[in-house]
Amino acid sequence: MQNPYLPYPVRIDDIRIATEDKSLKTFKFVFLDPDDEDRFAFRAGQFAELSIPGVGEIPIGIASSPVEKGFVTFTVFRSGVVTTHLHNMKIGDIMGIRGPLGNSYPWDLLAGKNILIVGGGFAFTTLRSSIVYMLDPANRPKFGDIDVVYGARTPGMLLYKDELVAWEKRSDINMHLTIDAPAEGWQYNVGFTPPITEQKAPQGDENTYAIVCGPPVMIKFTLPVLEKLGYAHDHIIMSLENRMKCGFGMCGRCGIGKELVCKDGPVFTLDQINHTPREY
Amino acid sequence: MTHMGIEPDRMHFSWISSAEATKFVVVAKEVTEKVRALGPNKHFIKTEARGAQHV
Amino acid sequence: MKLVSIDKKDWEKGIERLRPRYRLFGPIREKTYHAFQRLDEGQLPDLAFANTRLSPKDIVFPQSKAILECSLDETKADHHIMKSIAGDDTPQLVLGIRPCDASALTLLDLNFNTDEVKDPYWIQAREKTTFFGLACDTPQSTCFCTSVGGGPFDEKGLDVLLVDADDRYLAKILTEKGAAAMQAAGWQDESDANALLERRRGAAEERIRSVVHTDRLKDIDILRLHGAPFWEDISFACINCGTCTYLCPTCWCFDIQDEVHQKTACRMKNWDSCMYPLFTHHTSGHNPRGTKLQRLRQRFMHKLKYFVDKHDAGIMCVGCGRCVHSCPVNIDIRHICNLMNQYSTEDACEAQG
Amino acid sequence: MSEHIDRIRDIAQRLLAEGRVDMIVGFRKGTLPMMNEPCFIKTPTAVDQLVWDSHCGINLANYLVDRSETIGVIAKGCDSRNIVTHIIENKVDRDKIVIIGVPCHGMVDKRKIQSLADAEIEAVAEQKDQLVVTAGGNEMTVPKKDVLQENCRVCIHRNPVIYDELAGERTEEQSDVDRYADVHEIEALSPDEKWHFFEDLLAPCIRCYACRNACPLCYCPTCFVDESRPQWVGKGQDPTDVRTFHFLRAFHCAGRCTDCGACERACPVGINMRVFTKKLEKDCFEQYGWEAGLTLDERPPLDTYRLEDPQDFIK
Repeated sequence: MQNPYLPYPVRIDDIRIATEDKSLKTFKFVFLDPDDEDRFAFRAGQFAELSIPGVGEIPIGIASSPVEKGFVTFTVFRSGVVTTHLHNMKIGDIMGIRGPLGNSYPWDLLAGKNILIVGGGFAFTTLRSSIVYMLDPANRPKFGDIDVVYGARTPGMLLYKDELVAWEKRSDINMHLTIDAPAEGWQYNVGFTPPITEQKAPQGDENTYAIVCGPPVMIKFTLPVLEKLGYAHDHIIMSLENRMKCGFGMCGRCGIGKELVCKDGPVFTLDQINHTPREY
Repeated sequence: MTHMGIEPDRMHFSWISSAEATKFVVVAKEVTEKVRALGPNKHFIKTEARGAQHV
Repeated sequence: MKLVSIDKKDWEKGIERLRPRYRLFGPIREKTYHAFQRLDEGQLPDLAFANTRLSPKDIVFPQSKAILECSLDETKADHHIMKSIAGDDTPQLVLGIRPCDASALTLLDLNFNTDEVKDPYWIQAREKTTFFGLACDTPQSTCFCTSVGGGPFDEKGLDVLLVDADDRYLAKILTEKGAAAMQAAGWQDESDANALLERRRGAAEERIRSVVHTDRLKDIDILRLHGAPFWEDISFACINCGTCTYLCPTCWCFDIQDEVHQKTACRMKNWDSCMYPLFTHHTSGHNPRGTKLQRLRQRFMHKLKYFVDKHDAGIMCVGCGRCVHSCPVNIDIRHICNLMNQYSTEDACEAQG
Repeated sequence: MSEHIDRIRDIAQRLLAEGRVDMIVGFRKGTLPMMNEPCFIKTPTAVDQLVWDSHCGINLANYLVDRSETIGVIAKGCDSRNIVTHIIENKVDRDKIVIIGVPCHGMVDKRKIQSLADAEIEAVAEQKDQLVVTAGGNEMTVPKKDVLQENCRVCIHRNPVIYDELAGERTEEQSDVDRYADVHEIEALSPDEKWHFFEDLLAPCIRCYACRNACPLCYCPTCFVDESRPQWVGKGQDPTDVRTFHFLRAFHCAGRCTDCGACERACPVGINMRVFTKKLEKDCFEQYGWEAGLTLDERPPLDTYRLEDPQDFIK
């Protein structure tokens, strides 16, 4: 019997500081047993428990994409006991990863559709995974137009900057990067994410889905914008966060009504969320 | 602490000024001897994750 | 389903035969209450009890259990690689579990043993454990098992049901596991006292006086119940201790915690409670259930609504009455269940006293 | 029902009707014998729900903190002392509470009553100093003084020490009680015996924190057992962790505890954790002449320094 509590052992292969304030780092992990990588087969939007023996576990969205092989990456904000410990670890250290956990973005449903991605701050990790997945030559034909609105406080707080710049240059994805206030050398949009979404995002229709991930305040002001643009509630896809422990639906804490964020989510449509108590 | 069963000689309070080097030496020696006489502490030591009543 | 008669004169002899094969558990009298305990050499279960103070769920779901461990010593080849702590496979036998507590195990199965994920520690404990239930002749005023799909002679979750019939026990063998244990004990006298058993069942069921109503729970909208005004009134007294959840035979929520002892890291599964603020507290400081009203509501909504909607297996309560008895401030699930069941929008306007 | 209830209801009704308070915090009849449930009353017509008898042992001071309303609270001696402590510790604003003092004759311990009967208790009625207990269809009469909560048995502050309204004649305080007999017994033990005494005492603890949460003193937003940075205590059932919780909690109550018995009463497994808190209460009394919650005019011993403070433990 497979033990869902048991993490796959991994080695930290690389650590990169992801934002100028050093509060986020991107960790690249390699499985000690190469076969574990196949067992860890995941879809964009899923998360995993990063597991540090003797310290604890923390659920983090998977930032690498299923089309990237040989490693998995996670971008982690330093906030609690486990993430602080992780930020102090070194390349070569051994730890564990448990997963993949949760559902994912509904890729079957999204096939053939236009996709609008709205992201803010450091919630861009699973969105990066999704974009890399969709832009993969094998997958790109499966999707219609792809628009991305991504905002951060300053240019230095945008995650994955090299990739953002590369995507800006491509013709098969429309990037709308924005920062809160003008900054020297910044050549893209200036303003909060919701108004930029209002200006740049395509109109919603039956064939267009919006995936929204960001801090609560961004979500709060973006949802009315999307409604105005004509996105139906079942066409707005969100990823929720709650305190989690087991990650596979048993320990009970992440429930929002009868749904468990860890197992039935973390990805829900706004329509589904509207039918559950707001306990996230 | 002694009320819950810690040996009285394991506990020691002293006021020692930074100028009272001699007193510090005397007290430190005295405390060390008393604790040594008691042997290793048995209480408030966790050796393994216990508590699972039925394994 | 075979019925066997056990002469009480053969009871002790049978238990002695079971002892070498099973780790035995049973109710033991401690001062003023009964508790399920490991039966020591020569010790017999004391079956003269109404119900134990704590539910015996900890025999298969311990309050604190070390599940994984690894070395943190970097000179070891496998340092920092977590391994499962192999469970002990010794068969165990629980004598005298009440039908309510046994049927609770089948509700816990719905959480720990699903088609998608299985908790290996739960599965192992369940598989190695045989449950001899003791039909309940002494229901208390707070018992309401018959309202929630159970009964004092209920067989769910049991391998053998024992019925006290004066000078003998009638043993109804319900599973292979039960049959094996009965054989090991040497209790083999077949009986045809089915009619007697049914008479006793009927009499015991009549003794259950508490009734809760659950018929409408499924039809009431989740969000409406969630927003019902009565929660403020009910939750006022609550002190948010974990008594109800820890005594409850059906509460399954747990925490995962790491501890380090010298150079060994250990990961533990500990009971947790939706009554505690920490249960849902985010690292950011945000707490989706930060008030006691929200936490109390979560407990009862989970048991009486979310579970009902999700599993279509009735409410997540077996009517043992422990929480009613032991709540320090007299919060009564029977009252809350009935309030929820009869809730309608008109009630929303009622002034709260 | 006690003789005080009519006056309690009258006062509560008046306070609500006059708009002096937004709500009354008191007790309503519980669903079990010997149990009453803390409740709030917001309308004058609902005051008939209020009850007062020998089963109101829960400390209502626990329900006053972190509330915005002006509250009328029913307070027996110990409740009033905890309200004083709340005021001293700035947890309750004196101007936002109206204290309805009730002289107390002691609350009964339902476990003691249950232990006298062979069957489940069906009803308990009060006739002055006697309780009429019905169990298994039989009635028996029990002197109330034989079944009091242990803390009530040795209580010497039965009258509220602070109140705005008094719902009954002051009662005579007990003077012939040995308040610390149980502490003395433990003090007489050897260190090893003490250790084992507490090990046995705490063995049944399930860490439900009912003692902590029933205690009006335990209002910390995050209890030390719930801290994660640093994590002071393990979360499992290791006896070391269990003992650390109980003793540290007791230390946190030093000089504040009024021996109201809420912790012991709330414990679902019958642990008498008052033997820790009482030791500290006794020390405060003997060393500093301090009893918690008797006056608003003096600071508690642990936040004051006086030259004459005993310091013979310092060498």
